Amino acid sequence: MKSYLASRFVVLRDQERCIQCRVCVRQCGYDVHACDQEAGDVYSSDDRCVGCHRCVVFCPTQALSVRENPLSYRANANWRPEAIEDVLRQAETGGVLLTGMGNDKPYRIYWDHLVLNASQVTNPSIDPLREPMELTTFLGAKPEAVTLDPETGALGTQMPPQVPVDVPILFSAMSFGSISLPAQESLARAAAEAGTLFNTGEGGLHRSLYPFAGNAIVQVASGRFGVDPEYLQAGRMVEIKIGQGAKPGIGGHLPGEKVSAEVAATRMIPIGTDALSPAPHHDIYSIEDLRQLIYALKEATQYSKPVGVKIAAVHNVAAIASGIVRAGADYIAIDGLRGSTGAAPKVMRDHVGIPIELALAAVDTRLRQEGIRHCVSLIAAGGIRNSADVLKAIALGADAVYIATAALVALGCRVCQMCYAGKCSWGIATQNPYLTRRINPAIGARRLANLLRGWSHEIQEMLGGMGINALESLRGNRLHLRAVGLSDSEMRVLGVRPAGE
Amino acid sequence: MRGTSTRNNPYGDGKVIDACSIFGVMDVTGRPFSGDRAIAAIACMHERGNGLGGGFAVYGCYPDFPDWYALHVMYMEYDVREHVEGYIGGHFQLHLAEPIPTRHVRTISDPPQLWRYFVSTTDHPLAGEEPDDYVVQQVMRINTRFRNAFVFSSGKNMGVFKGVGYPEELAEFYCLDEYRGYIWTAHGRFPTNTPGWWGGAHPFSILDWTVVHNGEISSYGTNRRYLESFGYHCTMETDTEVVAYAVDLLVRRHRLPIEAAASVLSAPLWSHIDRDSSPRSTLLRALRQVYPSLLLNGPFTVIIAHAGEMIGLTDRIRLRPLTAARRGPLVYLSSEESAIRLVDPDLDEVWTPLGGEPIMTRVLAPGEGLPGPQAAVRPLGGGTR
Amino acid sequence: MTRYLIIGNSSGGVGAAEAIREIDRRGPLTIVSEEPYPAYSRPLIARYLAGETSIERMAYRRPEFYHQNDIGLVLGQRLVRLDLESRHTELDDGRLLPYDRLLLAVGGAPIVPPVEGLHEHEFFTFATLDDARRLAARVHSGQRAVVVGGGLIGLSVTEALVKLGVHVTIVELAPQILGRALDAAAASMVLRAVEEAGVRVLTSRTVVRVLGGASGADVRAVELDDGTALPCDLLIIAIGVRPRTEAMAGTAIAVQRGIIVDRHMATSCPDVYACGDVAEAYDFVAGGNRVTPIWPNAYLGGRIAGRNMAGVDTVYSGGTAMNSLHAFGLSIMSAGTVDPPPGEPAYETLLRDERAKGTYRKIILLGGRVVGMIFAGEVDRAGIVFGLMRNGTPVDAFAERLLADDLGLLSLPAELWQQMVRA
Amino acid sequence: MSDHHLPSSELDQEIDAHGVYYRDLNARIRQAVERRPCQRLVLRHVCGQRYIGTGLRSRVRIEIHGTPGNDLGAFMDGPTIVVHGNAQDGSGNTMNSGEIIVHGRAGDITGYAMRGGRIFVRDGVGYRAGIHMKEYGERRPVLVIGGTAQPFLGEYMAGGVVLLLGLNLQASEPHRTVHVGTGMHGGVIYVRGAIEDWQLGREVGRAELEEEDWVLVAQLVHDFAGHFGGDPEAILSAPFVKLFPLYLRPYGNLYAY
Amino acid sequence: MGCHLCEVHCLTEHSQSRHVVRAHKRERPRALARVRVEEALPLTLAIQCHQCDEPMCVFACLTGAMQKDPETGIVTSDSERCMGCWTCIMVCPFGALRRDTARGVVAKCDLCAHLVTPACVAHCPNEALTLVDVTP
Repeated sequence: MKSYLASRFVVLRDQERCIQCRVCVRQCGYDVHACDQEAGDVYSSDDRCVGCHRCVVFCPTQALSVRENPLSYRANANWRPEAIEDVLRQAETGGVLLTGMGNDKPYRIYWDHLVLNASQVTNPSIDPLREPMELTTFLGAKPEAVTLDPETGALGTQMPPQVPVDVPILFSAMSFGSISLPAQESLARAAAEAGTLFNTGEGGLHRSLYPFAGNAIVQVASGRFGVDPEYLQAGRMVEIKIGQGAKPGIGGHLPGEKVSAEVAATRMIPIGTDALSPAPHHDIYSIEDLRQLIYALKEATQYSKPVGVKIAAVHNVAAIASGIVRAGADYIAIDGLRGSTGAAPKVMRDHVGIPIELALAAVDTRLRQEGIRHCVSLIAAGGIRNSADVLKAIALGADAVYIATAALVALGCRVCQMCYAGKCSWGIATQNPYLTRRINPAIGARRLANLLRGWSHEIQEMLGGMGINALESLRGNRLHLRAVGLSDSEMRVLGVRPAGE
Repeated sequence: MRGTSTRNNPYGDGKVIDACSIFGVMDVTGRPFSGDRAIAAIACMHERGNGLGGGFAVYGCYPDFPDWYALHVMYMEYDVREHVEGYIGGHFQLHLAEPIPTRHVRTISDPPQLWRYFVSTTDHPLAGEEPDDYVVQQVMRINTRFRNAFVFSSGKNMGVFKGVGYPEELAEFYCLDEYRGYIWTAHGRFPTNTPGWWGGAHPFSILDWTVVHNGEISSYGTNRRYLESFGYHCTMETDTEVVAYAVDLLVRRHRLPIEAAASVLSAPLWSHIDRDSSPRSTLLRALRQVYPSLLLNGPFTVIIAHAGEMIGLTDRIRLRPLTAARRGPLVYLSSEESAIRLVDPDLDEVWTPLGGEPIMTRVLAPGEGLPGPQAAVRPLGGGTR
Repeated sequence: MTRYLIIGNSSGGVGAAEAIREIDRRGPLTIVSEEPYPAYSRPLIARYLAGETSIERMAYRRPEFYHQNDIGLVLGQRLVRLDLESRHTELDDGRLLPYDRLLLAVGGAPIVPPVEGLHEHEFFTFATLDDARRLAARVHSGQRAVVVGGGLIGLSVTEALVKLGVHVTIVELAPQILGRALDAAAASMVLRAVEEAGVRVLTSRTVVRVLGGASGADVRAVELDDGTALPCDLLIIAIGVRPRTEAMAGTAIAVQRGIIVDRHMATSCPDVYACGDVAEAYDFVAGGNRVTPIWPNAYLGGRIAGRNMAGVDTVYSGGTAMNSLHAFGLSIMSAGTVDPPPGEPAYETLLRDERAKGTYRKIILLGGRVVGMIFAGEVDRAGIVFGLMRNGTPVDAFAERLLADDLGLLSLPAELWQQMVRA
Repeated sequence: MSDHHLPSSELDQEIDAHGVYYRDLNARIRQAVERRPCQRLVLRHVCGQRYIGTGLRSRVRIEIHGTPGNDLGAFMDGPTIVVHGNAQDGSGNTMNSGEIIVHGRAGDITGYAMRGGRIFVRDGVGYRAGIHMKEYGERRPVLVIGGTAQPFLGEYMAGGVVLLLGLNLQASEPHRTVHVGTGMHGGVIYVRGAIEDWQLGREVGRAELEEEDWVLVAQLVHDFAGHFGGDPEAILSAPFVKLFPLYLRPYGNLYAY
Repeated sequence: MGCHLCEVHCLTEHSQSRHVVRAHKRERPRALARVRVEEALPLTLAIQCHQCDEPMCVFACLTGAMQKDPETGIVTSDSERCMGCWTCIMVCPFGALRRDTARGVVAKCDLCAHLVTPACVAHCPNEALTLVDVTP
């Protein structure tokens, strides 16, 4: 059917600079550029461009630029171009609009309305470069109190399993399948280097990554792909994935064409078959079933490692979190409205769930009210873009954060939202072996470790500014946050006072 | 609408979410028996609860006052009892008022004051033609008007005994070993919050309808707004409550047979209705068309009890478990078979009903024989087994 | 200390000297050369003739080579006698040079056929710098030349002469030119290029008589076997070389066509080695000894001889006939058996004949291994095939790919190229 | 392996599970299996204890007398579990290898996401048995049901074999289950007895058994009879139908790109 | 990963101007890249001179133009002495050398001896190319 859609981008090529080296032709996963052998020139098919800049960055003569197509629609506050284009696309296909990455709609980003505190006069700020500054965070349930052995005076409490991370930033679940193996290996290596954890997602743990299993959170999701006793034993923590911020309430679907031999071996399914992750775990239809699975996993791992639960931030997230604590989870990961994904129906991504800031604040508050905050670690996910976001999340009550989009951006991702297409020119969201080779895990790990190191320095600076030298002193310390430009009800949910008050 | 809802739901959740273990046992001859079995069985499913709620409904437990409404009331504050008793005295004929007997249990902390009042409406000037309607109205009024008082049982010759704790602990607390009944239903609760609120435990009841529930009713908002238009106050903001009111509306007020009510709550799929060419499909279609707002969507298993009746019902696609069993005159319903086996190892039969297929057990009419194998009444929707 | 003596100062001798010096920096090392020049690149004599290079630029090694490597160089002296008993060699001037290890790298001599009137007249061979200098002194534009022999040397001298404005006629006894290096098809490509350059080529013809002019030794014409007379001003004989084994006559050194050497380049006599055009060394295609008068083979053979002479046991992997022809604007590489013997079913020929587009590729397989190849046109990766041929790599599984335009290492099985890249 | 009792030896152990908390019971089972050589472990008076055999990697044979609780043999890798009684929900959940033999019925989601091993159930199974079964490499899980199944048998099935024998049905009485194989995109379901198209998921096709199917079915029926008795030939003499996924990618056309 | 940027930068580095645009668009004859990326998708492999320990190209060189520096181990061809016979190409098992037909010489990797890091290595975006010193 004739498409009525105009191209989204315009590719500009400075012919003066173009040396016909065809680097752009080869780098584009979407076949935007092509070479006319006869004429000896390179030309572009703009309609295929997704705006990922791979060609722009790799052009050795800076001959290329990509602009948004300046095509104008008649102004209409209601029928904005996106609405029109979505309708056209569905009229042509009759399908569900698919997209990737996180929500791009202008919902309020609360991070940008929260400001942090700093010491002046009444208490000293701390110089983090020379003074001690502790960021180590222990993930896992904590007992309510410490008891001493009356005989020896030694520790009497049996501590639940604790997992330390050197920085409170973990790599969120991205399965091998949704991302390439070199991309996942980059995450694994960086996690090992930075003393933190990466998450396998629901894709199993590739054989080559077993050396990094000590830094792995192994995920158990509804499809149970790649889950066997060895996998469970290998991971540092086990995560039951209930939901994800980008698509709360629905499952996942790795199309068969992405199930390469390696993906198949890691997921333990035949090559080329669809990997369907149902929306629910079919052994969890209720909260007591969650408890059943949590304890099944604890049994399977002999109570040696934390078992956590990841949920999407939804309306009654606080109550759900409370139930999860009571179901025996050692940590809860909450993924907000802006959480990302490899593929989601656009309508789910853009309209379901609530922002992480509100969800996190609500959960932390609720668990404290119920006196069970100590029973879990909280990991906030979905929309963390920089170290300030990390710190604000911790002040709102998180123990640690998950990052995913930021990590992929560090690997080159331009958030073009086409992950589902499997053609990622940056070699991230693809299984095409020609494209995946673009990520050298050594470089990827270095970029990611650099990012964590940079953020970690900044966090230390900000903490020092607040006169705090241990991260735990900021955890849930909302007095160090003030709101700018928020309504009373938003401030109430966040538990934050207005700036100036 | 104050008081109880915030007590049950101090965080203002859209609804209180909980899930659980449920158990029911009935002697179809109507012969009362002790609660040993129900208590042991529900304790066997300890893992399904978290100690934040438990309770029992006992039918036939007040044989001495079979015609009086037994109002079980909990008082969270000392002062309020005087006012409530004044209200009860002013709106009912009060025959007997006494504290509900309890005993100290270490793990049961800070219980409310628990009283029961045996009342009737006969000849009361305010009661109309329908005493049950009047009682419902008064219970709703007490529960909404008095901030710290709550009527949690209001049927005749039956009682609800519930609170915060594991069910076996509450049985001990309420001295249930001293009661006998011909139906016992029981509940171990796994709520997702801890209001420390006794009224939030199961069973939920109105008159002598009681409901114990496992699961979550995703259609709660729809169901609740529909029921509110019929004068029900969902004071608890829990999904279980709507089941009790929905049954009350359909069976007591709209006089539908319970089979039809089951086909409303757990309506057959349109594809099933469409395939059925019998006249029954016309009825099923009409029920769905008239009562779409009472379709209970989402995972649930409930045991609904009523004078002389015990009904087990699951959602249409059986997302929550229910096992039924029978030995002689005893019929069991349980979340897990092991709980039944614990108290009655040698069963005549054990089965799991299909989704939406109610298991209905009635006290036998005089001279009626014991039910045959799997003598459950089929749902009108023609569920498959 | 071992005393090394190398007779011959071309690629074989230099190769041996370099190999010896990689191992033994101190043993006295002497090179004897019949020619008066330090080692020069013999193949460049055509360029010299054409005026495209100078004697200085033709140096095979930098001038400081002999000094830096502490090599004694004796120029202008021919080996006249060998005394294997006393381990001495005798030169023209009567000098006796002792040795502990001796390398015979004396090369080959141009073959001059018995043609009536030939020796009465001036003719040229084209093997040494002196040959080229002699010819250069006589040549000028507009002359007519007859080149006898359509082989590599014949073509190279022809090309030089053409550049100098000489009208050349090639007379080749065989039905095709370059008969040893190429098959008929590839030869036809060359023929075409040669003819386009204005050269006349007569095949299946031979010169039977040389006709002189009025003044003494000058050539006027040659008469062919069909009776025709070709008028000419210059006559160049370029029909090949033979091993210069005459000094070995009477010694115990085993000689057939050339000096027979084993896989260590050792002759039948202790401590005497041979290499280059004079030797009959291992041919990995033939699987036995053959004379392959090829410059790279000479160097490699010399190198192996040198290593063994210096005491490091090294086996010669063998050489074979191989040529990289670049003449008249054509690039053609060939090696090994380029024309399998007819009626031998054991051979398999892979052919890509696109001569019209300037491409011709032929690979001969025997027992799943490459035994011969011709690449014409795009030849940049022909070395990959030659490498397979030299290593005797089984290529059955991927032989077809070797004919493709995008021939590269990745045309080989992964384990093979990975092994190569890792090494 | 038929369910005969092995001769008693020092490699046999026995645990009375009466009133034992599940965590203690499972710790004792693990201890018995891991610390001491044990070929056969008999559990008596089991009543609702969960996770028996869960995560266990061993070749031990566990015989259960009573009613084991949920998630029996979850994530299990190797053991043989014989239940003398009924099994509850979630038996063989995400099981890797081994065998579960139930001399009775089994509950919902029996064999959920199992990747290998075999489950034999003498009587019926609950909802969603064999859901999301998958196969990989040499591992091809097998679920054999002697009785009938409740709806959604083999939902999301991605691999493996389900054999539904319907032995408790009267002659010519149809199966009552519905939504069989909905979302199925791998594996095969064999049904003995009558089942109509409307009872199947949209993604399911039906076919006659071919020679290789008969070989497999006959083998499984013989194994079934070996466990529970019965005449394999009589069982095999009834009509069978083979259900298979029509599409390997049932939702390939769902999306607009 | 097959971007061929090594070729672009190799050519540039071996050009007169050493300016990427000028080298490709202005200079005639164009410089030649001495590294070549082979493609057998999805595999790609950058092929360049391996600076062999036993360099067949050096052994086979008819003119002595091809020499291996005993100090650096780098094999270079002296374009003054190279006569473009390309025997070296014929004996290189890697196919790593190429004809410079415009100049009549062989073009080969010299590891950018004038630079600390060869241009191909410096510009390889994926660190697929690294300079490894294997000098014993």
